[in-house]
Amino acid sequence: MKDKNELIKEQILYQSGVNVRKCMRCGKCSGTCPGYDEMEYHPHQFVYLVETGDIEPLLKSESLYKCLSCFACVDRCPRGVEPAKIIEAVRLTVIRQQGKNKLTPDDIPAVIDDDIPQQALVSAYRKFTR
Amino acid sequence: MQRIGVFICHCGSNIAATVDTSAVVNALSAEPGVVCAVDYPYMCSASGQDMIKEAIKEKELTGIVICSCSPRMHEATFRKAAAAAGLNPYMVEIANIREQCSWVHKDKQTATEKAIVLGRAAIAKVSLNTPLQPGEIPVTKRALVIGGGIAGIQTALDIADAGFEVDIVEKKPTIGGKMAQLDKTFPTLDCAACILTPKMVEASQNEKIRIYSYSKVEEVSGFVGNFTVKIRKKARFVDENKCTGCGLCTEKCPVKNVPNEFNLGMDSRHAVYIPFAQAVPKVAVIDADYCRMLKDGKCGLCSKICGAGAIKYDQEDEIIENKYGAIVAATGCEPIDLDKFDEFAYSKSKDVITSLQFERLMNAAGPTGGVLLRPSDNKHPKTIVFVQCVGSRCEAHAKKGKEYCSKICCMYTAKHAMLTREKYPDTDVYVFYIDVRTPGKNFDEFYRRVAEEYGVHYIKGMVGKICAENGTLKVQASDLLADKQLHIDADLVVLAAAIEPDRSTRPLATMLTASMDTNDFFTEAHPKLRPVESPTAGIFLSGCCQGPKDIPETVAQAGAAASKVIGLLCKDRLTANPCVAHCDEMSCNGCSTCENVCPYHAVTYIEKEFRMPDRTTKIRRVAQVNPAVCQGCGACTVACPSKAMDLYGFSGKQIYAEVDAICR
Amino acid sequence: MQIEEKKPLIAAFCCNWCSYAGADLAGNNRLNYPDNVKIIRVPCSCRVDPTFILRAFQRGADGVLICGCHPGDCHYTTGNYYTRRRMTLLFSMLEYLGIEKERTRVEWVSAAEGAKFAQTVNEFTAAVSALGENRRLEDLRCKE
Amino acid sequence: MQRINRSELIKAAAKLIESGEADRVLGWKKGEFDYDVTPYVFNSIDEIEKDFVWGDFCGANFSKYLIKETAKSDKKVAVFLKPCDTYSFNQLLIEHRFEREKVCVIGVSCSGMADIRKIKDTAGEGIAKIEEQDGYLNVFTLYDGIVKIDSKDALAERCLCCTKRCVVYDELLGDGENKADNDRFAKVEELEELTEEQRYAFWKSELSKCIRCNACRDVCPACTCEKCVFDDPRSVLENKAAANEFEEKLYHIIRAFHVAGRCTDCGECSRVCPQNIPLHLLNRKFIKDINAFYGQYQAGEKAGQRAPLVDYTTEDREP
Repeated sequence: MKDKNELIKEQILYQSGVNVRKCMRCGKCSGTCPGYDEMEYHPHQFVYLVETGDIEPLLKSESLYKCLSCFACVDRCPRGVEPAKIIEAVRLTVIRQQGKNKLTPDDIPAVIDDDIPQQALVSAYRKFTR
Repeated sequence: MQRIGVFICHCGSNIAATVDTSAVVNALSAEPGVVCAVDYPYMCSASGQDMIKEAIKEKELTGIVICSCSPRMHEATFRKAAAAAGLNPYMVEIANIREQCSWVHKDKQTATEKAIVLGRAAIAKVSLNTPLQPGEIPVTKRALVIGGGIAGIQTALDIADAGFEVDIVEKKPTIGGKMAQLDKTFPTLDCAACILTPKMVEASQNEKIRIYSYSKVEEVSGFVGNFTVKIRKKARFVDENKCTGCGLCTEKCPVKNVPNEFNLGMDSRHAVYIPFAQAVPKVAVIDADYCRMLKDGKCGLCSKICGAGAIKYDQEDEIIENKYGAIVAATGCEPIDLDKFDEFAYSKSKDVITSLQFERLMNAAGPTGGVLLRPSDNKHPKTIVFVQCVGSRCEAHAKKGKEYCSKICCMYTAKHAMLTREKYPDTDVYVFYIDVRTPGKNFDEFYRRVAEEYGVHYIKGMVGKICAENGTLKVQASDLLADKQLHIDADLVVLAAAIEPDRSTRPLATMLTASMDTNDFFTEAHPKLRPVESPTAGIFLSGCCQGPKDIPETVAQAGAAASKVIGLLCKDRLTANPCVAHCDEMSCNGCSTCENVCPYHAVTYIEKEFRMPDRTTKIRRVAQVNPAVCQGCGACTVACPSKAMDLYGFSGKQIYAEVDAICR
Repeated sequence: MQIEEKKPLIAAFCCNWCSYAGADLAGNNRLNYPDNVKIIRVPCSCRVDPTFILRAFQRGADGVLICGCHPGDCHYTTGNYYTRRRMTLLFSMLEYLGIEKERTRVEWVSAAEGAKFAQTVNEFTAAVSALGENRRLEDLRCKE
Repeated sequence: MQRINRSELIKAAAKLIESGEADRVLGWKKGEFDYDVTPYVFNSIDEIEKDFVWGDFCGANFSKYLIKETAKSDKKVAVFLKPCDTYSFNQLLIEHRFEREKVCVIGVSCSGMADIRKIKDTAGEGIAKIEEQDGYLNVFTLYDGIVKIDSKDALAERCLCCTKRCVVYDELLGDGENKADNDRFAKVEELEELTEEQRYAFWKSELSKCIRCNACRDVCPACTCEKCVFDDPRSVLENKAAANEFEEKLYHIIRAFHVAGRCTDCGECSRVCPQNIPLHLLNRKFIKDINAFYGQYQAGEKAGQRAPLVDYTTEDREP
């Protein structure tokens, strides 16, 4: 039997499609991250902790919601690891565990106002509907 | 009809204890074609060999089979013995009844049965053997070195030292290569020019060495020992024999704004120029893209002031054809293009430079006369950030850099950091690294000194982003050990760009028919045991064209390549392994399948006229194997659909005969 | 007719540089393996023509083993890469025709792997023995 | 019913002859029966107008004939190639079997060829005449009168899954593309699903029908060896007639292996086999394996491409 942590790891890897073992621990993702100072866990730590399977602290961390999904780390990672996708998958795991707050297309008109950037909508839709 | 002798060795008790040798004698003497079968305690001993020699003469044997130890052990011994008795040495076959029979089986009866079968297989094979004569190829005693950097110069010097003539082809107007652009060399910090330029002069003055500068290889044909090479000597519009290198023309030329490639575009030169003070040959060259006389026919100033009358506006490219016995590729490397690394602002700010540019900035003959001034405003940089692994160690799919480690960056960055702190102790120097790799003699000691004694900040982490703002470079980076994101206001950023093979390497490899890896480095014949030879016979590798290397390693490899070349050139003739492929022209389709699988490019195609059975003639495309180049792997024999290709020593018929004997 | 169980006959093609040397090393180390395996030396595994294999089966071999240098270590740099493709396709075809795939095998054995050679032969012999005699590819005229 | 008319083909050929570009045309000639069409070299426009045929029985692939035909004269020869034929043509060019400059290729769009065996299965023997009409074949038989067959039901196996297009031509008649959506590997997969014993039994019964007439080899555009190993006394493999099961197997395995990676899946082998052995299933097995193991590969698709068996990657799968 796999323990819960391993199942979560597997799910995160599956959802993100990321191979965390490709990481060579250069830290360029965290070097590039514009939201770094807001985060308790940083992009490279997400990758590392998912690799080691130490996912519990990530699930509890606020950092999940601080990631801007700007994909700068994805763009610059020399090893093609795509840390943002890992963060997104971890976030999704939490959201799934909470159960309810999935977004449906019907919900969108209600939340739209002129100040919401298009990108945020697209990104929210991506985050909440998988 | 073959007359075959079979000789069964006891190898003391090594064979005889498990194999009933007299039973083997009895069984094998009944085989067709066998005229004598004997056993003896030690066939490889002098008396054993004498026995074989006598039997060959007395019984007029046409082939012999030795049932003994592995052919890897004594095949050569028995071939020599056969040759001494007047039998072609390739009429010898060995049945391995020791390593592959008596030593691995315990039951005497079954081991004896197997020994008999192995003997039969060898007899079946030897019956189909044909006498083979090793071919001989004359060797042209001159070598060609392509590339005149430190690798090429050292190789040429070593070859010349052994008394052989050697030509260097260099595409630039001067030899010297990348090393000429360096300031100091790690880990001893001697100045690059001080150790390189004497070698350049030595090369130019050596009677055995001919330098073709501003030239390139245009065409290569032939094979080991017998290459014919066409060299294009580009027009430099200056008579090399007349020019004294006084440099007057380079001062008077009115076209002054040509980016100076030697200083990586950080200053400018004239349209007529000598690349640098110690250039070899020290001869001016006119840049046809900028010269007013060559472009518009107006000016002619250099011609007027040249006292030697060396300027020749009507000079044309010259094609020179030479013959060589060996070719050394020493085409070197260059830093990669940093276009794809926008995050480091390389194309946006003049103050983000490559390490090679930094070498020039530190060099007394460089654009700033050796004073470290940043390119944008010629001010002293107070904070310098070095970024390692720019474009090295990238994942293939990221398509941004190279997968390999460029090997030299850790050390030259440590050197740069040390030199900076030594000359300008008031500068803050940061080095961002992923790993520091220092596996060379005195390398780690050097690096530790830089970190410990020179107070260079080594930070494990990577720079994520650089923005140029009001003359400062905002560097954003991670410090993995402190778990912090750093924001540094730097004055100068130096990128340790990955190195890649020179762009001329791929077309050259095609001409040489030498194989390359996916990164366009030349492949060596064996990664461990033949590191300076290309799989293509007669082609040798020196320096960074085979993989990233520092100077000591390059020089060592250059010497190794030279010794291989000398080993080849000191022979008057090459003896070729006669067990090579050959083509039956009548069945050859000319389909090029064999050419495609041959790792040595030993197969070429010719158009040949054939007389057909109906008395007409027909021109057909047929394969020809060059026995000097073929190594006898047999890949072509299987690839050939019509089985026109066959292998001497391991012919299809021989192997069928062995299979039949074993499965009988 | 012999009543006792017949040992399977196995023809092994070994490349001169790695696998033949590996087999020699098995001998040097006195590693036992069944005597029904007979080795044919070829310069490179890429010299092994599919017809050699079929011929062996025709003449009554029960299994055919091909040994070469490990991919990347070929003495001729690329020979075994071609072998790998050829044999992959040939074996797949034989299986498609209903020939048991356990009768054919390619194994990469280096000159240092005497033990691997012996082990390969042991395993292969056991696998072929389990199948019994080769009938599907045999030319019955070759048998008494 | 072919979507291109005979007259268009004749026009294209006539143009080449009139302009002197080519001095002869390799095409299909009327045979004894409607379904019995023969390859023929036409030397004049008159000849073409008289005897040239184009219809549902023009299955013959002319690529292979070009090897000998181009050698006969320095003048160009014009040839009609259907989409599937162009692949063989390219493959032969890759293998340097003739010079491209000596051929004018007229690419002909094809709507699929009829399989006379399928027609005979329905209409029986004694076929006197076959006429095409509105998507149907009217088969005039000696014993059963006129039998009407839907053209689709008569389509040859190879045409049912043809997705080929004219990959090489100097002039193209029609769009030169076919887009059938049947899976050509369905039968191969079906066989793969069977047990070893069943597969063995299948091939034993099929291959034992072989009479070693060599028709499959002689028609195969990939089998163009100057001297075939099965005819070459030096090759050890030489045998004229298979004496037993093994030799039938050997012949067909080796033949399939020799053309592996070069076979364009033109299906001529099965078309000409007098014993109706589904020989294309051997070739398709290799093609399927090559696609699965080494990436999608269509022999003859591009000039200059390297066949999978003379290529490798360091990461190839193990046997």
